[in-house]
Amino acid sequence: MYKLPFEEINKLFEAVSLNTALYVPVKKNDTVVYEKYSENTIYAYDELNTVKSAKDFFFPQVQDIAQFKLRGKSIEIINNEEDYESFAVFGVRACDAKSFEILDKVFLAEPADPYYKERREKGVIITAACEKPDEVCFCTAFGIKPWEPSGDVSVWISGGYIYWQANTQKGLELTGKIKDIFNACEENEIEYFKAQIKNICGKLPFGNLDLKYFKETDEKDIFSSSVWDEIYKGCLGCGTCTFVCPTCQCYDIRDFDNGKTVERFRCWDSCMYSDFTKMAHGNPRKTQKERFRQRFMHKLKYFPMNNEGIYSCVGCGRCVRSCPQKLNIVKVAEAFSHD
Amino acid sequence: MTENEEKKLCAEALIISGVKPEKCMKCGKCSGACPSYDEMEYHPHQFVDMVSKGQIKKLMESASIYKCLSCFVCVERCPRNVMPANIIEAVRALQERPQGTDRLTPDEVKNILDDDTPQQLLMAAFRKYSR
Amino acid sequence: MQTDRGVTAEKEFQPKIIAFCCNWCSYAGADLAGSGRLSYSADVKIIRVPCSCRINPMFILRAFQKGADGVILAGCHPGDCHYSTGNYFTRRRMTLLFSMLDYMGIEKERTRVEWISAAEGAKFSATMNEFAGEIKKLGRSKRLGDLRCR
Amino acid sequence: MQMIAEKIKEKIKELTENGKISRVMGWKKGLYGYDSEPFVFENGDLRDFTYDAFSGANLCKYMIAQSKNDGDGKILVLLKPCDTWGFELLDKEHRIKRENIYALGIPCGGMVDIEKIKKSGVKGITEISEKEDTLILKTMYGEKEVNKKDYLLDKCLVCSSKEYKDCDELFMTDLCGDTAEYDRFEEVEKLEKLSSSEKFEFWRSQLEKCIRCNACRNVCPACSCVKCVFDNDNSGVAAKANANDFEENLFHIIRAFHVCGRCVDCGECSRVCPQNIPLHLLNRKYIKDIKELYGDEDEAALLTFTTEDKEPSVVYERGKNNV
Amino acid sequence: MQRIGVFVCWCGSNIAATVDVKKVAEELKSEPGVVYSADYQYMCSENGQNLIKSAIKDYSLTGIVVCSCSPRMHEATFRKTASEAGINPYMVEIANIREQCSWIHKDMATATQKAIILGRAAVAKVNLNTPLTEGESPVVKRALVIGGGIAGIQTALDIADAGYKVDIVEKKPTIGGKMAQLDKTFPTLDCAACILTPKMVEAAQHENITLYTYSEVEEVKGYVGNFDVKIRKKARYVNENLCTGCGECTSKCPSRKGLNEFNMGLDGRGAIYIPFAQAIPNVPVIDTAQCIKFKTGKCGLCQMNCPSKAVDFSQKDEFIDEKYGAIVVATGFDIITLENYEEYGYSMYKDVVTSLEFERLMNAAGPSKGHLERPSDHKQPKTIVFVQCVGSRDTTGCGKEYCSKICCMYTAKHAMLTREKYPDTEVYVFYIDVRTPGKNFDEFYRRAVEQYGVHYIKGMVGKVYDDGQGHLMVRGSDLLANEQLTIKADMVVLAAATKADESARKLGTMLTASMDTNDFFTEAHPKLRPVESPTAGVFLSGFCQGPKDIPETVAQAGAAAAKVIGLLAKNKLKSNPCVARADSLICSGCSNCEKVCPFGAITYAETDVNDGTVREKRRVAVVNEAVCKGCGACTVACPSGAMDLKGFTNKQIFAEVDAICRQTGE
Repeated sequence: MYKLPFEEINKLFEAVSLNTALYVPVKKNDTVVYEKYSENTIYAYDELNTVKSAKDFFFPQVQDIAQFKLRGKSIEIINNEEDYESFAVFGVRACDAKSFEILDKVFLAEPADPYYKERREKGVIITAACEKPDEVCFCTAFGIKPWEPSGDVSVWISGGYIYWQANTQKGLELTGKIKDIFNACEENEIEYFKAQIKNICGKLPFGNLDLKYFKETDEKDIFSSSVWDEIYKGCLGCGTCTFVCPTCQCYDIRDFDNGKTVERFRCWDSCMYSDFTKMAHGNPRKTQKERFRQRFMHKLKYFPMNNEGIYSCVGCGRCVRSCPQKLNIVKVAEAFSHD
Repeated sequence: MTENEEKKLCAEALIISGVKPEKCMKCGKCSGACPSYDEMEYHPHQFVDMVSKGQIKKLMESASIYKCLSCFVCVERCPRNVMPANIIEAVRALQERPQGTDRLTPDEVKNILDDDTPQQLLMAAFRKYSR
Repeated sequence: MQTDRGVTAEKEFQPKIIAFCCNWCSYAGADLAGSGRLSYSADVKIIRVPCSCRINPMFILRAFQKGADGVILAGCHPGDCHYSTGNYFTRRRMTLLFSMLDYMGIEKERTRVEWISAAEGAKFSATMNEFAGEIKKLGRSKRLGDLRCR
Repeated sequence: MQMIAEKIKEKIKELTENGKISRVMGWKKGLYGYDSEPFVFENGDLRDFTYDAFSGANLCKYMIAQSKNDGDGKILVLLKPCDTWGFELLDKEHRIKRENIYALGIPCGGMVDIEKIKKSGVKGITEISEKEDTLILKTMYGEKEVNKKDYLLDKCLVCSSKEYKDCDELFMTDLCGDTAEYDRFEEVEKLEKLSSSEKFEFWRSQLEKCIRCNACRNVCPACSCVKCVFDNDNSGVAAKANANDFEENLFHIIRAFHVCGRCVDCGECSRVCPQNIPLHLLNRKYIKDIKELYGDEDEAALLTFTTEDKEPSVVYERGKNNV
Repeated sequence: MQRIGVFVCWCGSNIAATVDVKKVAEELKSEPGVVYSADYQYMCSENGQNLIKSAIKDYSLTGIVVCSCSPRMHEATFRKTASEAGINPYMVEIANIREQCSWIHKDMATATQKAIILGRAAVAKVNLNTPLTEGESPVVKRALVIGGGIAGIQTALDIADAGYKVDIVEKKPTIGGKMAQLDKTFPTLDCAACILTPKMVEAAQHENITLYTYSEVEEVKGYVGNFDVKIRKKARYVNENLCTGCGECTSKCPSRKGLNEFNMGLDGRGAIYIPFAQAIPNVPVIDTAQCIKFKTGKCGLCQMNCPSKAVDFSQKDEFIDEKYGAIVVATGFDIITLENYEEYGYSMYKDVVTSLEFERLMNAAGPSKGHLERPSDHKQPKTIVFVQCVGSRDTTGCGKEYCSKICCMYTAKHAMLTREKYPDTEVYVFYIDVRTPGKNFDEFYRRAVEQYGVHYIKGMVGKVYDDGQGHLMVRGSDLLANEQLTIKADMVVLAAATKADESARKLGTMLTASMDTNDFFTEAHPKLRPVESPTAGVFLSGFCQGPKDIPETVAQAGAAAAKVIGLLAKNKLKSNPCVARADSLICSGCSNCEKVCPFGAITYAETDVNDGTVREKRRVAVVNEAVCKGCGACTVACPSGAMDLKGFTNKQIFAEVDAICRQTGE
């Protein structure tokens, strides 16, 4: 474990960015986004989360796949063989760090997704403990410890210092390259902070979100529950929740004719959209209720059913905050817990 | 005056007056309405016609340019917006302005400038005598 | 003229210009320009539409996306529309669309509406030349292009 | 507000008992005190009904789906003044079955933007109570009081009219607050004065944030198409994501154009944008243009004309003083 | 996938001299969908067309692109070719490489490159073409003629003689129009009444003709073959069926203040009057503005004296709804008012008259019973000055820019008639140009000069003023003598400019028939379709299309009738298949398209829709294909893109844009 006075954080960024491209959360134009580090970068350390999650780094909203070159009657296929540079993402919260494990289950299961896989291999995740969780956070309900975030490296920003701890081989390698800038530090120096965060997390209103119903009830019974008939009605069918969600992983594949070639790319899709799952005969999910149900069934029932009980939600609270009409997964879970 | 110089002057007359003689359909209404017709050697329609043909010398030398009353009845009556009076005025200006003897230069102005001379008069003199 | 940059004989910028012409007036005006041998820039390519009111803003944006550097719409003079009122709608739509493009910082000189009748072959050719010249001066359209189409 | 909410509840009960309505579209109390959600109350069950400082959402668009079935009886919809404009538009464009709706105009004194409160540094809000203009915020980190008026939604800051349109009944609407003094075109004017490249930079920096979540579109009472061009694979412009800056521009230009002359300036687009893009500045530009170029007309600007309309070249002339 | 054939035309050297046609054909061969490509000297020739036909058969083509001259020239030709070879005619697209390319570019490389791009765009479009079928609609075998002057009468007679029903709508109480007011007609000097009134009678008695006089068209709906017209029959307060035209009422009417319109207001008439002796119908009409009964409630002398009890003060305007297959516009002309021309003193001096007034003064049935006298003192004028081009060829905005065409001839006629009847009268004519093209026209004018001694003065009048002794002093220029002269005249006759009738503009809007800035109706083609309006089913007869004399008017009237007969002879009409189409699966029923449709072609219907996801009954737009003209205004008003235009679909235009913008030279 190392530490560095917090005011020298740019020294840390500088050092990391000398070794690899570095992305840091910044406030920009009334929103919080990851930005590639440059000397003008101001780390938005008091913002808990970026509006869009960190999944963008591994599963970007738009991903080129291949190009088709048509000439007369012949078609030439050029696969996208982009060379990804190695990179590090700084300030990922515990919830997002956990989300990668969930995405891994989808994208790294055989056959592995080459784009995701390569990015995962090249990316170093530097997580930051949540000094000041917000009321929308409920990560603890999924066993996530915001005082001890996972990731290749974990940092704590507390008491005027930034503490640095490598957790994985990748983390150790990076640490090895930059350790000169750090001061030495005792392993237990941060225990107090951890305890503090843990203590605050106890106050999270939905830190102990009750998911018993979803865990214990048969999926057919949940599916046919009459609760769904009511709770979806405010849903506009926009894709905000899915696009800010760190674990949503659905995508569509589309083509674009640029005049020289046809580019095939994939982009995020949303189960909230009316043409999601549309097939030749039409759409099996005809109403917004069915689409709404699908999203939460997937997160809270189908995914855990197929993945050793792991929920496809990390309690980051983004959907709670972003939904235009204030619907969210917490309300869904709550509605069923009272049932 | 060479033919070319004359043509140049004609072109200038057209610029000064803003008249487009090609619009004229040679109806003669201008001259039909002119109250000063008999006094004039050349008549309004002839001014339009001759200037467009490049014959301005005769017009400049003719007393007609001083006989025109500038009553603008020809302009008023013309069915094609040709404005013969404007062209007469332009010929007159071309004739009058270059008569250099009375021309003022800026250097001379300060000598005649006194509090009683209206500024407008000076401006007018400049315009008139310094083409 | 860019010898100062040390670029020798850089290929002259050839703008791509799309002219949407209504069938009844402007397209006929283009035909008249043609039969009068009134030359205009070869950078202008005409797309025939029945009426200027057929032109959807999406067509214009699509043209810019695919690499056009200028888009000009030509229709019958207001009052002369073959369909009697089509070009009045065009006039409003395009006034508002162009205003929005300008508001978003997209060069307003790249879009234009002209009224060219079937009798105005000379105007057609002069307008196209003038527009092509303007676009050439402006250079490649960057603000409303799609990088994939470069 | 609480008093108003109670009175509305009484009113609803009365209308239900009289058989005038069968359901109610209103707001349901949320989990944190600031997250009331649009909800359909059925069978006279008004549990968790609320009308509070956070009932900013416009409920009119839900009427498209809710009024469809003739057999369901009438639904009561609660509409604030600015909500009624969108409601009227939906009615005018035959998007709702007006006969299946009972529109109740209710008073509004401005709604609060929770994001603004959060941005002022208040974190961990778990409960909110109202005392006149004061909001008492209970948070994980202590208690705090703020003045409601300091945190109004942007749309409420430029509140231009308390006029109710197309309502069946107005209820306690004399309790409406005043309209705002702020000139709603001020921001647009400021942008208009920028140079072309400044304008471009401004909109680039805003639109590059767009995640194409469609919230602005889906909440918009003018965007009521059964199928949006951007969702229709046959339209030639369908897309689910912005592949690049062009597509960001395209979506917003076309959306602004499609609602041009129809936008009622309810401000919902900007309210719902998760990325805080000031989308209303696009629509309001059109409202301003229409006002300046065509004056006040009854018909939507793009659906009518006069033979004396300005030529499109007016755009170049207007822009002459700022290159 | 289409199988497209590309055919590049040389147009002799018109195209081939500047465009490398072989290269164009070669390049386009590799475009998507293209399976055959060829070039030929004259694609439009029979051999060229045969080449296309056999290629269609040999290569099983589904669509063709012809790179040739403007589609406005030969699109129809090649569509027919395609159709004869068994493919849908709308599977043809033309790349205009002549007017848009070879004729305007000199550099071969540039022109060839552009031709290739234009060809690509056409190929891209054809790839998305779908076979279109022309719609069919029935034809109502009845024609409406608007205007009952010589143009309208002649058109109606010709149509009626062919066996079709015709209705004439005339806004005045009688048919006859301007010609009825004329005395003699040039160049033969036969009496206008003698040749017109038989035609009026014939029209009135024709079994196929119905006259609606004192009537106006109120509303026009529908489309070619199926117009629905509402006619307002204004109340004349005399029952046409009962009235025998005895004239008893008119002689008993105590009101004498009304101005006799037929005599150009030169004399008076009663409040109940028959416009002129040979009026058809010979039924009086009550001028309610003059009638004492209508003004005060007392009088009713006409009613009391009517032997057949035909006077009916309670009569109301009637509305007639009728269906027509074709409409002929024959609204004729009027002359401009002269208050803007104070120099001629028309408003100041009674003895300054218009030619039409002069016509009445010369007419035996006129106010002076044919004796030429001055309106002021009824003395016979000894010196008359005619002024031509009063308000014609005037670009100042006071008059009309065009030449009124008929004035030169009628002025010569007036001058000649005056000299013939009153040889002691001096007649002067001020002219700018004498325009007399026409059979026997110039001879006629020369006769006025040579035989009758009319003084023609090349020049224009600048001022007319009173000398204080009852003479009009006319000052004008004599350009040939280079002098200004002043003529002491007793009378001045002004050849006032003609103008389209006032009712034309309103009617043009009703009919959606386009007009020029002078309110003359526009013809569908200035040379090739001179009697048709661009609006299908609407035809033009006479002066309403532009200045014409009587022979020309009658000729055009016959031509218009022939066109109408050609239309009515059909049982079914084929309509342009390139019309709008609403996709009911996408349509939201918002009514935006309806609001911009200039033809009222869009209606709404509650329709069952099922897009595989949603099944519901919904209000959706329906396009009446026979009414839609295919402008496309609706397609842009529709935000969802539910409305598209067949033959010019969004996708097709996108494809053309894409093809043109495509990078070249890879």
